[in-house]
Order: sequence, then C-alpha cells, then structure tokens
Amino acid sequence: MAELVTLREAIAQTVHDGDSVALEGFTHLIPFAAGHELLRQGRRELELIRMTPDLLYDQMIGVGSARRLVFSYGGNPGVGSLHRFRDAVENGWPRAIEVEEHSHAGMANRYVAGASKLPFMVMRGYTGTDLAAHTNVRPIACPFTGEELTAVPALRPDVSIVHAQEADHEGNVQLWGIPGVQKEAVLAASRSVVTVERIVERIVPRAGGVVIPGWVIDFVAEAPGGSQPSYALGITQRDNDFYREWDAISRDRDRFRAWMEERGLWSGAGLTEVAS
Amino acid sequence: MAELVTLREAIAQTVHDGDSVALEGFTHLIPFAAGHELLRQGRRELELIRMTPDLLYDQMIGVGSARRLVFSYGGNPGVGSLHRFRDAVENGWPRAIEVEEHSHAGMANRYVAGASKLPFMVMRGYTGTDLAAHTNVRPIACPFTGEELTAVPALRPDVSIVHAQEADHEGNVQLWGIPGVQKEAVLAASRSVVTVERIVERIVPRAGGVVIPGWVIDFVAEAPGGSQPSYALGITQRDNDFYREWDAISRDRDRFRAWMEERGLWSGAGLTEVAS
Amino acid sequence: MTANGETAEYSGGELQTIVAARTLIGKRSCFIGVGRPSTAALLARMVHNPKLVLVYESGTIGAKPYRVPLSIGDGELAETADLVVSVPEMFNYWIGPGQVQVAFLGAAQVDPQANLNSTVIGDYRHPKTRLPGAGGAPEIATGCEEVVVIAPHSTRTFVPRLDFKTTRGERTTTVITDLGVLTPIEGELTLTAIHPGVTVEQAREHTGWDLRVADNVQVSAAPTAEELTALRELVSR
Amino acid sequence: MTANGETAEYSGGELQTIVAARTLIGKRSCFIGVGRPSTAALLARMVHNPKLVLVYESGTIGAKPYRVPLSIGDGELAETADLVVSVPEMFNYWIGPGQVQVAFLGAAQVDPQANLNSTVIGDYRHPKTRLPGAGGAPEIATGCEEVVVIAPHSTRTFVPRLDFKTTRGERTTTVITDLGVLTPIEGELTLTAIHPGVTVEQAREHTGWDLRVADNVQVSAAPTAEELTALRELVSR
Repeated sequence: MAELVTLREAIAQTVHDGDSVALEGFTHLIPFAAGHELLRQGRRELELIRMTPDLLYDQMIGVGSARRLVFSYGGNPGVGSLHRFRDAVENGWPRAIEVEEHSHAGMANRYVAGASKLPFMVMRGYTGTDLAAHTNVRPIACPFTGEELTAVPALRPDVSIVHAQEADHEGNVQLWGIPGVQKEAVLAASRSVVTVERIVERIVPRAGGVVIPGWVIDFVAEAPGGSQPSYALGITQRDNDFYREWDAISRDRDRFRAWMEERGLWSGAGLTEVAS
Repeated sequence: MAELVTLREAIAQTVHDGDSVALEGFTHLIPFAAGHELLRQGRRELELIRMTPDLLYDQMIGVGSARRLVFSYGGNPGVGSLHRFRDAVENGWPRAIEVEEHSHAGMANRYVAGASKLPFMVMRGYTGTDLAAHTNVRPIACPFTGEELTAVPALRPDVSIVHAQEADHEGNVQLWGIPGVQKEAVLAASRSVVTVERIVERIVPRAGGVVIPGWVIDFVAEAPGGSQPSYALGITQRDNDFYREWDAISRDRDRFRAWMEERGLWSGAGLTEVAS
Repeated sequence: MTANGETAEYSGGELQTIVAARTLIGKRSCFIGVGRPSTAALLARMVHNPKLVLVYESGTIGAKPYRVPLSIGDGELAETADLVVSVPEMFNYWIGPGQVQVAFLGAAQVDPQANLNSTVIGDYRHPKTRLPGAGGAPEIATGCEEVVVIAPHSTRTFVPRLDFKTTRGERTTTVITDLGVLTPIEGELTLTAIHPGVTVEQAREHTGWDLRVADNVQVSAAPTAEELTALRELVSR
Repeated sequence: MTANGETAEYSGGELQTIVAARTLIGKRSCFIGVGRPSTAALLARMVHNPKLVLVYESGTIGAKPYRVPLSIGDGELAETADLVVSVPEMFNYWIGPGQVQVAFLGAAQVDPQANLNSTVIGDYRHPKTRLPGAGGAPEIATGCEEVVVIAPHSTRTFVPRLDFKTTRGERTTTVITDLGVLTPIEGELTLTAIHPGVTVEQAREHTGWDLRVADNVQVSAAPTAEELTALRELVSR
C-alpha cells in the first residue's frame, strides 16, 4: 500500500548510491522534480535507465551522478543533441559513463518482461544491425516454426519513479495522455515512487486514464508542476521554449554548471572536484 | 478501412466453410447475433476458437457446425456445464469434435502473439500439469538465465468477430467495460467483423474505452442487442435468468433442437440427417 | 449451536463460506471465481477486511459488487472496479508476477498434494465427464502467494489420484470443505480442523484416501452472529 | 520558377517537404517523427490526403495536430488522436505487425543500400560524434510496408559505408533529399529524379559514392501554388 510522504522522504527512502533507477516518461510526464530531489540528496554511481533520456538525464549525467546509462534515444526531441550526454560519452566529462543501448521496441519489451516477472521477451529486431553486437540481446529460435527471433532481457530497476496527474489518499494513481511505459516501469521495479500534480478525494476514471493501484506503489508524493519543463496533460503545458534554450545552456560546461549551481543541483553530485 | 454493411453481408463476405473463426468476448460483449447469422447461413466444418465458449458455442457445437474447438474454459459461468459441448465430447453428438485446450493465460498469450505477428509468446505455465502433454505448447529455455519456460503458438484466426457498443461512419469502434481479448482477436485475424449496438456520428473516447480504428477492421455491422443474453455495458443487461434456463434447455437433445429450430438456427448447420 | 452467546442454526455450506472468509483477515488482495469463493470474499469485505482488493479474471481489479455476481463478467464488477484490464494484461502483469496475494480456487478433484483436476473425469480422450477445463486456475495457482481451495468433502472430490492434473498444488495453504479444514503438512493434505458437530471419522470417511489427521485437531469457531447475519443478508440481495 | 502559371520562389527544403508529402497520396497511414517528416505528413493531410492516419511513436494513432509539433509527445497529439496506446503496444501491435503502411525516417548517414546510421560518427567505443541512437527506427523500418527516408544531400550523409548500421534499408522505396530523389534499383540507391534547377552532376557531387543515375532521370514537379501556400501557412502557425 502506497505511503503518502514528501518528495524528499520518498527519494530518501528508496534511492541509494549505486542503484539502478528508471525515471520514466515518454516525452510526457517526465519526473523532473523527483530527479532534481535525487541530485539534491547527492545520490551517485547510479545506473540510469530510460527509453528517452531527455533533458533530465542530460542534467543528471552532466553533474556526474551516473556511472551507466541504459537507453534507446538520447536526443533533445525536435531540437538536437543532449550535449551533456555527448560530452560524457565523447570526452568523459565530468566522468566517463558506460552505455547500454537498445531500440525503443527492445526497451519497451524489456519493461514488459520486467512487469511480467519473466526473464526475457521475444521480438523481431536487432538482427542485421550493428546494435546486436554492441548490446545485451540473444538470438532465440521459435520452437514451432524455427524462425530466429531476438530475446531481450527483463529490466528490473531497483527503483522506478514516474509522474502522474493525480492520486487519492490511498495512493491510487491516475495518469492520462501519452502513457509511455510508466505502468510497466512501476510494476517491474523493486521499489517505486509516483509524484503527482495533486491529491484528490477520489479517482474518477477518465478517457485514456491509466490507473495504477496504490498497493503496487511504495510511495506517492505531491509535486505540483513536477514534470516541468515536460508537462502533465490537462494541467501543465510543455515548455517548448525551455527545450530550445537548453541547447545553448548545455553546450557550454561552465554555463551548464552555473545553471545547475543556481538551482542547488550541482553540489549534490559529489563531483565538484572531479569536474572543476 | 471498415465497410459498414448488414450483418448478413458481413458474415457472407468473411466466413467460409472450414474456416477458423474466433467469436470473442470474455463474459461481456459476446457476439450472439453474429454467431446466429453464421448458423443461418449454414456455415459448417468450422474451427471455433474462443477462451470461454459459453452458450453461443454450445449452440454452434450442438447443431454440428464445428469440427474443432480451441478453448480454455468450457462452462456456463456460475451455472455449470455446457451440455451440448459435453454431449459432443462425451458422446459424439451430433458429431465428434476435436478439442485443443489451453489455460486462459495460454490462450491470451496466443492472441497476443497473433496480434503481434510473432510465431509464439513465452510464459510460465503448463509445466508440471497434464495439459502440457495434451495440447500444443513447447518448452523454451531463457537464453540469459537458462530457466525453462513455455512457448505458446500464435493464434491467427481466419476470421475474428467481436461485438462493441458503438462505431462511427468510418468504422472506428469503441467498446468499454470488460475488454477481454477482443482487440487482440481483431488484430490477429486475417479478416474481421465487428457488430455494434449503434452507429454514432463521432466516437467520443470514454473512461475504460478501447478504440479499434476502422482501418484494421474489414466489416462493421449494426446489431442492436447483438450480444444478448450476454450484454453490452451501459446499453443492455446480462440476462442471468437465461443463462440459468439454458441449463435445462441444453440438457435435453430434443428440447435443444426444438429451441434452435424455433429460431431458425438448426437447419443451417446442414446436419439435420446426421443428428436426427 | 452457540455463537456469541446466541443459538443459531447454520448449514455446513454456510460455515464453509464463513471459514473461507476468515482466511482473508489481514490479506491485501484475493483472486476469486464465482460461486462460494465469491460469496466468501464479499463476506470478508463486509465483516473482516473492508479494504480487501477483489480481483476477478475477467479483468476487474478492486471490484466492489453489492450482490454476489453470477458470472465473473457481470457489469457491476466493471462498474465498481478500481481498474479494468484486458485478459492478457490480467495474466501477464497481475497474476503471473504475484501481484495478487491470495487465490480462491475450486475443483472437481483434489489429490493428497492439493493438485486439482477441472478437466475430465475418466480418460482424456474418452471422458466419462467432460469438465469445463483449466480456465485461469493453473497460472493463478502458481502466480499467487497462497491458494485456498474450497471444495465439498466427498470421496468423489478427494481422490488418491487425479484423472487429470490441471493445476499444481504446491502453493495451497488451506483446503476448506463443508466438514473441516485440510492443511499440507510435509507435503500431504492433513486434517487440521473439523467444523463444530463433525467428527474426525466423518472427515476420514468422506476422503478418498487414508487421510492424515493432525495431532491436535482444532474445531472451527462457530459462526458469530455477525458473520451469519452478514452472510444471509449478502445472499439475499 | 513557374508553378500553375505563377512565379514562386521556394527553397530546396520546401521542395523536399513538398515532394515527401506527395509520396503520401493514396496511402492509408504514415509513421512520422518530428521535424521535416512531420511537416510533410501534415502537409499531405492538408493538400492531398485528408484521411491520412498519422502515427507517432509516442503512442498517438490518428493524431490531427494543427501546428507542426516540436516533440513527438506534444499534448496536441494525444488530445486529437483516435487512440493513444502505451509504447509496448505501439511497437508490438501496430509497428511490428505492419499495421502502419508508410514510415518517414531521417538519419545522419545513409549508405547505397539505404541502411541508416543514427548511432555514432566514428568508432562506437570512442565516437567522434555521439548521435541520439536507434529510437524506434530499426523496428519501424522492418515493420512498415514502405520506408521513405528524408535527408539532406551531402557527402557527410550519403556515405559508402556507415560508421554504424542502426537500421536496415531493405524496405526503403524512396530517399528524398533537397536535391532530388533516390530509389533502390537492383538493391542500390539510384538517382531517379532531380528537383527543378538541380543538375545530375550536383547530385553526384554531393553523394559520397559513385552515384548511379537512372536512364531517364525525371525532374520533380515544382511546387504548386496550393502546395506552397499550404506549407507556408502550416509552418507559420
């Protein structure tokens, strides 16, 4: 049964240094507030998992909180590169990170396997590309037809964190709009946190609503605006201008650092010496 | 793109003798009108596929239209046996039928494989039971962990038929309430028919609504009350009394035959001589 | 019989339902089919555990039916559920991974290891009685943490060897009959409780194998007035 | 340049978008990412094919955005879609099985077999440029019936050998650049059309391999007034 706590407490109780953490959200409902809280608490050596790392992971990688990134698309959608991600991969700044990359279909099925508590899922993909040789997939033959397909291993994050529009007092959650892989991420994880725009007296199911019952969630924390500059459909707007501005902020290491320091997001990563 | 036609035309255009046909509906939205139309048109030698055969398949088996049944639970839910199904299996009346049976989880995953156009799906199940030896599943080893799991082969019906609450003039369909495996059944089939309670000007997405776009459906036919004695949530009520009455009607071959004849559902099966 | 100081007559079936409901005290969620399991779980929500989450294989999670549903797909289940999911999602995300804690199952045959048969009586290819088949039971019985079997106590049901093994028994913690309660001890169903007014000998007579009996067989608590009143009110709705 | 009797100036990028939009005439559905592909598909809905179903990998099927979305997850896509599905469902039920007819893809590198690289420039372990990665492209390119690649015509993009093969090219029917159109003939991308005012030699110069040229190279029809007006109106929204 989900406990309703502050965001600070939710993160403190669930995320430890070295954990594998999935802060999911497919362009919509990205849990920025939770990611920032995690940086403020100084978590480090994280394995960050996410289909679309986006600006939040660019920030987390940029301050050096990640030792490893598992992902399928590391871009600033519609704008261009994630410069902090690139700087880490291309130049090892502020530290080198290991990457494990997949296709979207691969990552999605890895979450499905995790949510299903199966060790793998089967799909068509990877074969005939260079991805297969550079990531963790295996060929598997269909026992009926002999066709060779691809097995992708389950994702089982230590912690999954997602953002949603609302929760009730028992921690039942409803999100709507683009649902991404949030449900799968929560079900696949050992521990889970859901931040929400608002607490409501009663969840009223709505069109396109995805309800996650409180009894499969560990902590729910209120965090109004908690997905900005991403958005929560019907409540906040995507700040497309900020996505464009981030390109300039993140291109420059000093400007990036200043931006993060101003918001108390730098010192927590514990890499002040390494990076300066 | 779905064509809006009469039920008669929809069935005539899609179902041929000998086809594998899935009339799906998990206790809710069972396509009785379509199944009866199929009997009126005299279709025979069918492979009937369905998780929960229910009264409709009891009727279809009882008139001899099926050569084979693929299923996971052949009972009258909450009441007892499907007597026509039992009579066919136990006594070969009005003809013997071949059965292939699975668990619900197995059938559901077979539809998932079909909808995904994959040759199989992987699950935990069947091992350690007598089902494994009496049906079409195969062991499969996880290429990452070595764990032995079970592969179930894809279901790809020649025709899938489902019932829904509404469609618009372009054949986009919405159903709500218990969704069963209807979406999967439609996507897995070579040809598909959806009967609906009503045609609406515009589909307005609603809570729990499952929308199936018209461009993956072949034919849509209006059939108000078309799932009775099952029901269409919000429009018709489940006729629980009839489910109870069916027990007595179906226990007796003659009474069953009279009931079917009265409704023009007997002669079509072409087994008048065999059965009498 | 006395319960809470009152004298109340009750049937073996009523007691069976009441004893089954008690197994849900302190539990989070329960998977149920129709019939007595459904009645027992609704009774548990009324009397013992108002927060108990009821899960039906039709896809309704957190259903709160007022009446005992005839089928697992009654409209009231979808209308009152916290969420309604497709059948594939039900088995892949909820049952298989063990998100649902307790399962109530029935069966036509139960063997000493609590394996269940709901497929055929007689030979598979030429059955004497064709039963409905597996349904959700096999994966429910291996996915949920604990399985409670509810079955009538008779030698037809409790058999030394199943005609067909539909469902594995290793997660079964309790078998509740109209005569008593069986619990696996060292892997074999053992009589651990008898209902008031039933003798150990009666239970053994109605079991198709030489039933082991626990050293100190308990007597099930008689229905309390609250339980009995609630049950009767429930079934009369 | 003249189009429908009018003189209209247009950029190579505008023509590229307009030519891409024309490939959607008569098509049922199109999978699109952001940027020029999205603009082209919206233009096709405005001018050629109002019933065209737009599918974005964010899960929005049948989206009808008024403005060109910045991201594939803009709110307007979900609000105007016929249905919105999870990412697993998008890939497993819609993309993989080929329910979506045409896909528009971009890439940093394209080879003569229309294979695509969107992963790295340089060595994988020590890349010169780390690109965003695969995203949905690999399975989109093998799931959809036809793939249309939209890319700038330069020797940096059209390379004889990819630094990394992210996406297979065998379903690619058309590559549209700002200079012309390439089509696979006997498995190798071949120049089949040039845009008005472009020479075959220019196209060859901007290709990183010895580009084959079709026997009778067409000249793309110049934008019509309707196309150009609609495009400019669309991007100004």
